[in-house]
Amino acid sequence: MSKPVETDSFLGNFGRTFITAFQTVGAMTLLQLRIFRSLLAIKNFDYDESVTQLFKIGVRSLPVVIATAAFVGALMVVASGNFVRATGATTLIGWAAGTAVFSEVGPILIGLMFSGRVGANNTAELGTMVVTNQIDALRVLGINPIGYLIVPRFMAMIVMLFFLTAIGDLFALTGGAITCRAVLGIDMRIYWQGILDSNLLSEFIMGLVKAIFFGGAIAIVSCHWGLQVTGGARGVGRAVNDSVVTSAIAIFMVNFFITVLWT
Amino acid sequence: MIEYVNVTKQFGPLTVLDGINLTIKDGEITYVIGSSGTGKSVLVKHAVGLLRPDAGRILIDNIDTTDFNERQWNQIRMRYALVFQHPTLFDSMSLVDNVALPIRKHQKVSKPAAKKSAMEYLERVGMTTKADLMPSDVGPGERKRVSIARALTLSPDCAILDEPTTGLDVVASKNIDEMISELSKSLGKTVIVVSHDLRSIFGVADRIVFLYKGKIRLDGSPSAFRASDDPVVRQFVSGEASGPMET
Amino acid sequence: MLQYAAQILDASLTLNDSLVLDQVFLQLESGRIHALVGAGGSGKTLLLRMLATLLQPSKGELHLFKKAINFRDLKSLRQVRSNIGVQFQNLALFDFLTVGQNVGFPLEQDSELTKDISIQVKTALDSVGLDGRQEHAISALSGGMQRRVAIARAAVAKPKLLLFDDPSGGLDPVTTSRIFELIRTIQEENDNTVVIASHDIDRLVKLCHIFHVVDHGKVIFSGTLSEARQSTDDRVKVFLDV
Amino acid sequence: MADEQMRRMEIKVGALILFAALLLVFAILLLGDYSCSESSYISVDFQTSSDLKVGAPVKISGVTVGKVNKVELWAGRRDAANGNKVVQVRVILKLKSESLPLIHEDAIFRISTLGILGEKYVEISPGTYEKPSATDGQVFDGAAAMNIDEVGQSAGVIIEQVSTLLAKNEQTIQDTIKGLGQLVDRADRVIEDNQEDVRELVANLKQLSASMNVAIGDGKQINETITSLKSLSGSIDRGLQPLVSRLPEIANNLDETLTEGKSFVGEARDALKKSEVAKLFEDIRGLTASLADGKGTLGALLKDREIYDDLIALMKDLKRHPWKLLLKD
Repeated sequence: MSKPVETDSFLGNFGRTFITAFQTVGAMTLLQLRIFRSLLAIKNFDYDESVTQLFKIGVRSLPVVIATAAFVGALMVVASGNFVRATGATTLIGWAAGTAVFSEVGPILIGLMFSGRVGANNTAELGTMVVTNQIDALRVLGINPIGYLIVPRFMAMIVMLFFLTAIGDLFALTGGAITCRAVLGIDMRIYWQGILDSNLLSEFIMGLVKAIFFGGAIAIVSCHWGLQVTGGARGVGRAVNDSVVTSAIAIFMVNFFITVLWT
Repeated sequence: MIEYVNVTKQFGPLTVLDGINLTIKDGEITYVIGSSGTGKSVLVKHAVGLLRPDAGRILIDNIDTTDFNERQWNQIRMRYALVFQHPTLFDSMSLVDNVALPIRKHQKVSKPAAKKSAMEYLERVGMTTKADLMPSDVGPGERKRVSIARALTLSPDCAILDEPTTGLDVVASKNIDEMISELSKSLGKTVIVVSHDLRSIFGVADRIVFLYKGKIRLDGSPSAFRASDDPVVRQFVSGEASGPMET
Repeated sequence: MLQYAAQILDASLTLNDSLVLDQVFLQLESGRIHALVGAGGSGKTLLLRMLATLLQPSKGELHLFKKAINFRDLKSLRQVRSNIGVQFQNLALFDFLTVGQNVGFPLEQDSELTKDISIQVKTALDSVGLDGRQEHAISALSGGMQRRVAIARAAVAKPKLLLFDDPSGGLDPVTTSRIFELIRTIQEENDNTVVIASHDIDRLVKLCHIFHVVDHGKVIFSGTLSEARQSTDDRVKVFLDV
Repeated sequence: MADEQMRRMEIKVGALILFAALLLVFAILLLGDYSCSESSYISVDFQTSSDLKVGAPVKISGVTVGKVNKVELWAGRRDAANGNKVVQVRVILKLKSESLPLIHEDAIFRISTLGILGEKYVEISPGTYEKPSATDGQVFDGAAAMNIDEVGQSAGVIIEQVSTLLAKNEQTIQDTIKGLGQLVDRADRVIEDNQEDVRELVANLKQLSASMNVAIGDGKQINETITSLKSLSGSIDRGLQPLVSRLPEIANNLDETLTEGKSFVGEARDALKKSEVAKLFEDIRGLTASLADGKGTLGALLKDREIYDDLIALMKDLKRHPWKLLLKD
């Protein structure tokens, strides 16, 4: 065990930050590899745990996703409303709201909401299990904690964020439609027709692909921070904090790369 | 058979195990005793690969485990079941589901069958009436009983019990002691117990290993233990507050 | 006339639809060491938590220091609590504070005691054999040491009522003896009322004055050891091993 | 307890996933516009795709009937299947089958811009109704796009063409201009040669004005004269009208003339030789004579400044553009 070098200088802190970041990224990659290896061994699949996670992660998140999505859609319509009013191009409102909701704002905000609710919860839960030796208890029972605890969460987060984004898209557009009528006074049919005429299939699918990657990123990040908790209640709190922050960064990075690579 | 060869373990500046040489024979009931914080739990955690020695090696059934990976250890753990000092039940599932979990995972049985089997194990520790409660609803002694039942579901060759009677009332302690005897005498299993409970030690143990300051101070039968003229051992046996023992 | 530091009068408690305490009568004579024995899960911990005013009986009354406790009057509740020291079964030490800060914590909460905290903490840690470990983190201590820290924290403010929930759990015989000795010393110095819930009958018998046997949410016996020997109830004899 | 709870969780999870999956399929069908009606394909060859994207709408008179299925870059390759014609960009349109009969053989395909954001789409002018309809797989030629930079571009092309044309035919044009100069010279000379006649005309006019003074007392007669003079000037105007209305035609002819250059000049010379000018002066003389006959009215005629001006302008115009007379018939 090597002792940490005592450097309180600016450069020392700077370097430490980088080393910590590298270490985190490396640990997450290793975790990902272990998850994939466990995924291959199908006997690790635990039905009960998977259903429980799907329920906790998916069904319980539905209300918050719907609420977020509806307001996102409304916001997009209001934001493009000024432009539309200035130019009178009312048919563009459907296009503007649809593109924004499908490809960028929808997946990102739903992903952030999801990370705040599910990712944080997951980190806290795993962290508590670590602190109270429950992970070790699984190991001494000959049960692979990755296969039993992490894989169901990983799968459930990907599957559920995917489907929740699809549902969220619908509610976002509905929220937009209501706002369109109520705030801008534009007939909803113009709005819906605008969406249908704008050929948004590619954007829609891109959003869903993003959701898959966001789900994976949130799962890896939240499980990583959960599993490496040390030092009791405070450690759990710190891990949750790190988990949410890292998830947000991961979401924006993944989003950027997918958007760039898509076109 | 578990062999410790010159095992050393440090936590930071603190040397917990200092060159331990120990062979635990099959079929015996071995008690590992010593004052709190001398590394008894650390010692048994090495036997199932939860901790790896900083130096020295551990041989299980004459196989060197130094380079074992997690999957190989899982095979060992199926035969060497460890029950933790602090009961570590999964708090998201009921007591019976806790016990049924390893049955479901390791035996190809249906869920109801696993549950039924789990109830049998719970009966052995007298917990059938509270089977559907959650771990947080019951006391620590009861949790301990359930976690012992859970470990036994693996039908291990060797049970490693870390302070099984701590926090248990007199009646429950006696039940556990009887269970330990039964495991060894009638089922021929190896049992390793970490304990302070002098009552059970002299009633049950075949062999006593006294750990003091990271080293084995005494290794022998209960009678040899009782007859020892080592002042530290004598103080431990008598349980007197004053004496040379450092805690 | 007997002085009672605490009385639980005909108290019942229902948790999650199950009756966990059933018409309990428990009277604690002042200045004595009381033992609370019984099977695991019989309700000892619940009784201690009720005495610490952390649990409100669903029915019945709790009297502390000759006053009925009104659980809605938070101000007087706080005042009563400052006279109670508790060592919890799971210790409940604050893992974000050092050993010294943990022990000093009750003192800082009470404006009358804030003088010379460090000296009081030092004395308390000295008495449990942990002097010089003020700056250590809780996680750096062994289980037995942590238990002693918890005991020091419970006793540091010299409360009138001291509650110990399984003070020797997980400790070796020598440490256990030392802790029981420690409790005796604390009690003799301050003449406070002490309640110990434990399974270590051998040591309780040596230390305690009055024994209370709890079984299935009821206090089935209260009295001295000699009274217990005359009891006709088998359960009392089993649990007290007499 | 646990099994019942499990069952309920399974149901809820299943319901959520099923709902989301249905929604997904529905959304993909709707957004992807996979209509149930059958589709036909026709190809249109353009000089440039104008950044037309796959999936862009295809409209007939503004109504969407399909979308762009593929944009293939041929870059001048020859299409063996269609008479070896050179293709730059081939755009394949996916149309609803029922819209195929609306497109006729002379339909015009044009890449246009939709809205201010500049989204490109294909606009089809369906063509003449009587002509046969398009068939599946037919290849059409697309018209040039109608956007601003392209218009600018083609204007540039035209200017370039004109200047090359001018450069090429410089000699011809110079000859034409020279010929025109000669023509004017010649007309001057004709007038000079007939100075006698002109002087006589002027003398007659003087006489006319003198006799007008005599006639001034007789008001009634003057009125009559004015009336008849007005009708006279009207008929003169009418006579000029066809000439004026044919001016564009004349200009066109001039264009032709410019290209034909020399032959025109030749014709002009021939026309002069036919002594049309002499005939003109004969006419004038006749007019003067008849004016002299109705002498009492002439003073009034000359008092009418407007008619006089018109006459002067006419004369001036004729002097400057004598070919107007030449081309009258």
